[in-house]
Amino acid sequence: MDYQTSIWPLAAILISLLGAIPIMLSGRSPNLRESWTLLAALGKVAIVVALLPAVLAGGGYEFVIAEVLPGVPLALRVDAMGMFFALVASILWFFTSLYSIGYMRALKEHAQTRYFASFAVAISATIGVAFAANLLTLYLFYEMLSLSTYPLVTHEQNAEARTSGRKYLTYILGTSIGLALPAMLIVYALTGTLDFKSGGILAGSGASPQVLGLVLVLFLFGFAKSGIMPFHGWLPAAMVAPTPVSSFLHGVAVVKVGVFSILRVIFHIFGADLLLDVNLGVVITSIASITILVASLVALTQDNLKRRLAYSTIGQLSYMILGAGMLSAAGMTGGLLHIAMHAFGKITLFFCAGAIFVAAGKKYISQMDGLGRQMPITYLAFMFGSLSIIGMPPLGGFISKWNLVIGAVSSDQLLLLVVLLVSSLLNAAYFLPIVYRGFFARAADPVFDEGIREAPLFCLIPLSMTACASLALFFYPDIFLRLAQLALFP
Amino acid sequence: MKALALLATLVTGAILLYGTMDFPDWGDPRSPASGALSSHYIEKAVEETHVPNIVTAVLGDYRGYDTMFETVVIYCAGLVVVSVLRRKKDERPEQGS
Amino acid sequence: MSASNLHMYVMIAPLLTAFFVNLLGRRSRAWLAPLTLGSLAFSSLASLVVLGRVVRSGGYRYTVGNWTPPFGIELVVDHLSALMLVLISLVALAATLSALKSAEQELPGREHLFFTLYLILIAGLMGLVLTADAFNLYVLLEITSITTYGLIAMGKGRAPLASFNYIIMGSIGACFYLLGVGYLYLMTGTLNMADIARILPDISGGAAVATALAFMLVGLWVKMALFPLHGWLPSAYSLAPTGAALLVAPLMTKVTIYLMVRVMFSIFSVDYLFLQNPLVQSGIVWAAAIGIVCASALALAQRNLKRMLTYIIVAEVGYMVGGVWLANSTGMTGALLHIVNDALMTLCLFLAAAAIYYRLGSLDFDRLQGIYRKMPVTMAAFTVGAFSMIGVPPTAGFFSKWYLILGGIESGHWEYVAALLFSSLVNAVLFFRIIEIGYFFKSGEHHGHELREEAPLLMQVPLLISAVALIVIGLGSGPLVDSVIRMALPGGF
Amino acid sequence: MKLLQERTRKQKVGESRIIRTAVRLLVPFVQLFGLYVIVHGHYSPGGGFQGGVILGASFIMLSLAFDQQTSMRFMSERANALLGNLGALIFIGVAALCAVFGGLFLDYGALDVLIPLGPVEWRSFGIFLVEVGVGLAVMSIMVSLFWDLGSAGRMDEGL
Amino acid sequence: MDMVLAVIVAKYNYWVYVVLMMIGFYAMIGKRNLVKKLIGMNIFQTAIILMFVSAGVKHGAKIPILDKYEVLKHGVDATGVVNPLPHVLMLTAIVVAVSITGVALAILLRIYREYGTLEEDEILEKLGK
Repeated sequence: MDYQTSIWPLAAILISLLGAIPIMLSGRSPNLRESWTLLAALGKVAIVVALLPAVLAGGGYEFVIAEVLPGVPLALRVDAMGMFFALVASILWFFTSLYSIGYMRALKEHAQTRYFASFAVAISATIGVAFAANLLTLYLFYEMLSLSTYPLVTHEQNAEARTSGRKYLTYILGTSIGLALPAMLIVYALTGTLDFKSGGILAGSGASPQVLGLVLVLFLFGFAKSGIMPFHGWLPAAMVAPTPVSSFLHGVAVVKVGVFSILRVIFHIFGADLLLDVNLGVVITSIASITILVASLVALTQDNLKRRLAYSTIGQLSYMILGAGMLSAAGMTGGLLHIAMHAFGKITLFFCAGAIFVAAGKKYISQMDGLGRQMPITYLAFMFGSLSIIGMPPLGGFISKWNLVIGAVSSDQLLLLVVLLVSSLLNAAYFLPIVYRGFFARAADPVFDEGIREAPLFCLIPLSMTACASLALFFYPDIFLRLAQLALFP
Repeated sequence: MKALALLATLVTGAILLYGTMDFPDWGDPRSPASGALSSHYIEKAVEETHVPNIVTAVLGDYRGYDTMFETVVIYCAGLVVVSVLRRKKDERPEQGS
Repeated sequence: MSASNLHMYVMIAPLLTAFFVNLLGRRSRAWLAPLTLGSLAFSSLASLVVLGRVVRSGGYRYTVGNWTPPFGIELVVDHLSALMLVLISLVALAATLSALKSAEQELPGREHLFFTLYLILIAGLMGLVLTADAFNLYVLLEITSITTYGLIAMGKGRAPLASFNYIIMGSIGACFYLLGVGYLYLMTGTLNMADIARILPDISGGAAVATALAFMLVGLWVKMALFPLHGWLPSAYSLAPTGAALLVAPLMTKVTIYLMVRVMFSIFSVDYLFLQNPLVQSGIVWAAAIGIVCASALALAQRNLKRMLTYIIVAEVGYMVGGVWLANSTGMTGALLHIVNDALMTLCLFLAAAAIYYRLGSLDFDRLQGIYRKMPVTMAAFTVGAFSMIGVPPTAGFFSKWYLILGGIESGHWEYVAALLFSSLVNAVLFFRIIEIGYFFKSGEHHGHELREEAPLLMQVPLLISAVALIVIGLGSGPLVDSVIRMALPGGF
Repeated sequence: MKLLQERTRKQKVGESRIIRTAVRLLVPFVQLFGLYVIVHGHYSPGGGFQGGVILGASFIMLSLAFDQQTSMRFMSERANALLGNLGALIFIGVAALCAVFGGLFLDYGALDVLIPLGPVEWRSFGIFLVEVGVGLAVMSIMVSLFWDLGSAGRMDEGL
Repeated sequence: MDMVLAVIVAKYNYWVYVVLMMIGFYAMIGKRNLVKKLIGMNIFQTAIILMFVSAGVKHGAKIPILDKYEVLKHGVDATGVVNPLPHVLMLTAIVVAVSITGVALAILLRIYREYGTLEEDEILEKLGK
């Protein structure tokens, strides 16, 4: 396929990066500041959408920023896979900015300027990861994301935030420097390039299966943002952040960046065929399956809603890795699709959690009995989200899970099929009770819960829209499906 | 501590002595040290600089660059001594050499 | 003809200015700034011109006093030394801007002496990178040392003691180097590096030559504070006056590493150094790796910003020595590139430290709480420097580290690779500890109103420039390597 | 001389009368000899360093036999500092001049354009110039070293 | 045995300087008194100076100060004149040694002014409390 050179990929990254500057400067007047944020968000969506047609037509764009290392420039490339992720991220960023405006104002958070500025930087880094043309560029934006989210995670600046921020950096930086960087260097030493190309670059290099396995494992654990066990501990800890951060960064951007990086490595550094030859898929699937089951079980025991969502996220992320690890067409498609589906579903859930916290000031599931009657819209959205995650029709989650199941069957790995089904049951087990108690259970002390109304509109609109989106994705998954196809089988 | 120092000293000395084994005997006119370079100085210095004292010629001209920095070194020494030692509560204005 | 004197003017400008600084600065300190800054600015421009000419039309050799070498002293202006000239003059210029303020604060009445020594030190460093004569190198080494002794001893409190230890260690190093030169002279009868290299292959007497090499290397290692011999550095650098540390910390060790490269490859051959006794080569890489680990571990124990930075410097020395001794071109490229990057990183961090010290009067960790709110600009630049030290792309530090690790992988020295990764992680811990301290507050002033108290502009400007330079050089490292560093690789690579 | 005589008569400062008298008589000759050693370095052992040290020694003798103030009467500190800078400046100035006048650095022959003596003569003369510079510098540094160390930086009576 | 003795006798100048070097070096790193360290440094430098100068010696040669006109007329036999280069180098080295000694003495005076002693141990214990 042919890529035409264009500045637009860079623009898509810079718009929010440069947007951070006016945001910082106009810290005095909140309205101006938030309008900057929304402007940047809209602009980003516009640019990404503008880039879409060419990609759907099988083409793409690329742009070289600088020649930094022999054979490895800092370069951007818009291919189907990157576009897939960029689309999800940019659309959801728009909703999130709407939402965070409502949330932050309702709670009168401090240092909102710093909050929005770092948020803008973070989303630039996310798009950068999506559009990275080679591993080095991806690593650059990956680190940029880790560092720019630190102020968000530690937003509260109290003792708890300090400890969890420490944990966050230890996991993320430690793995990326200690594991991913050497893996990258070994790949470079073997092949002399880090360029992403379909079919992989390691195929030609006569590296022994042992070395390949080592590199693979280093990468899997190195991109710890994917919350793969045993390097998942940062995700629950990072839940101290304000809810919009958790919803977007730890429901979509950060964690999906980790998964995306791993998928990039599997598809475009190793290549499915190579992995099939040396039969390393089983490494991936086994690690992923363990993560799925354990995470789902742990999620059952969590009473803090956000923590439960966090563990559910850990489990869902491994679905995607699992799908990629199946190395069968349907499986890989499902894994890729699940990025989008889970994103829409999970962000809805987080939004709802935030809305409940804003409206009722409640964090713990055990307190939420009967809350659904006071805030029906929120709870409806919550139900949609959870159903999508569980993978029930008529919601988006069904499509990806369906593909995963097909993949498992077609590559007759029935064990994985079992894993999928069991975990789906577990998902249902830890989501549905919340909805049920919300609508039907009797509140502990009705008097206390009097006067709880829906959250402010700024919160309500985004969460209902994302809920509808995950509903719509069941009926019109075409764009994402097409992109996934293009990404995997050009 | 002292033992360590002694050990280090002995090792250093031993290595140095080991190195001297290849050296020319003392006062040997054919030693490489008095080879092309020095003989060129001895033979040519006078006609090239009109200075009969070869040491002065070499010091001032052939290796004048060294000598220049040598002067700077001693200049620095004086400066350092003043800057380190001179009392601030001296009623006379600060003066360096 | 006179055009080819340009590199001499680069070095002579600060040297000549020094005397006028001493004479006029004594009358009124109004003279200091224009004289120092003027001369250094001239040097910077001239050195850039020299570098440009070298890149365009190759390096050249220069005979002082118009005596054909080996009878006269020879200077060499090749890619490497031209690059070092530019580095020294620019770093010195940036450091001086900030030092003017801190010297005014810390050394009232002794400023003219301070800046005289300062300029002579700069000139000495420039002379060091230019010379191609073994003995001249010793003399210049002593100039830089003696000025450094003085600058350090001008500090408060225990500074004289630290300076005296430095004198003893430094003299040992210089004497060892001189012994090595003497042995080479006794064997070859000449002092010109190229001439020695020409004679060495066809003389008998491996023992004396090996001894000479050993003593020269050990001497330089003492000077550059390679790990087991580093004892003098931390206290000397952290107790020196801020202005002195600004100049000495970024440049001294790097220039000494340059000297090691110069001595190794223009006197001895790659074949003699690496191939004839690979055991020594890998042994030195091991030593460097161990040094990196130990120095990083020691840095963890420090509770004062400046002391911590000094231990990081010791670790970085291990990086570069190891990179040179990896004996492959990738590692060598990394080492040379890291000389430049590390000088800039250290400069950036020390400038930030100077700015903080100027306001707080202390660099102990517990004093740094809420510093981000107090001096945001300074800390932003500090953060960039810290990322570069950790090795976060696209800062400069990442790319030199990339080459070094890659060289380690290529030559199969996994211990060195592991050490580098380890120290990167340790650096991350070190700097994020500080960032955390500065970012959070004491419980009392949690939502307290911001009390901005930035450092004076004269200290902020060089700081910001150096921070930006780190990113620019990081993004431009490709061209830099291609056009300068690759050319600067010594023969045999 | 006058000053030394009346200082000699005063019993207060310095060593015994014999020493003071001896030094008083000796100093001029020592200085003369120092100058000789500097300028005659071309033809006999000697040169800038040796001569400079001898010159410095004369002043050191003064401050040993009498006291530091006495020697500082003969050469004020300011003058001493000036001489030190001057000496170093002479050397580096000459060296730089060579470069300025189209030659290489320290290439005394290039100075032929100033006074045509012929390059070789100029080399000899250039050496002489720098030796003088060295002499001045060394003398002043030696003196100031002794003053500062001897009085621990107080610049009073000294030892 | 005779061999060894012959070697030693032929090269005794080097043995002398090595012994001196060892004395100085030990004083520099072994002694706890700062002044002794300094003296050790001077001994070390003296040893090096001896080594260089002894390298310039030629048996039965005269000093390198010639008769200008005689030389200009009909040259000079290099073997008849001692090697001037080591003397030049050592002149430089001596000056450097002197300078460093001066600096070190000044700093020692400062230290003495601060702590009232030059024994490393006592200084350290003063710092301790």
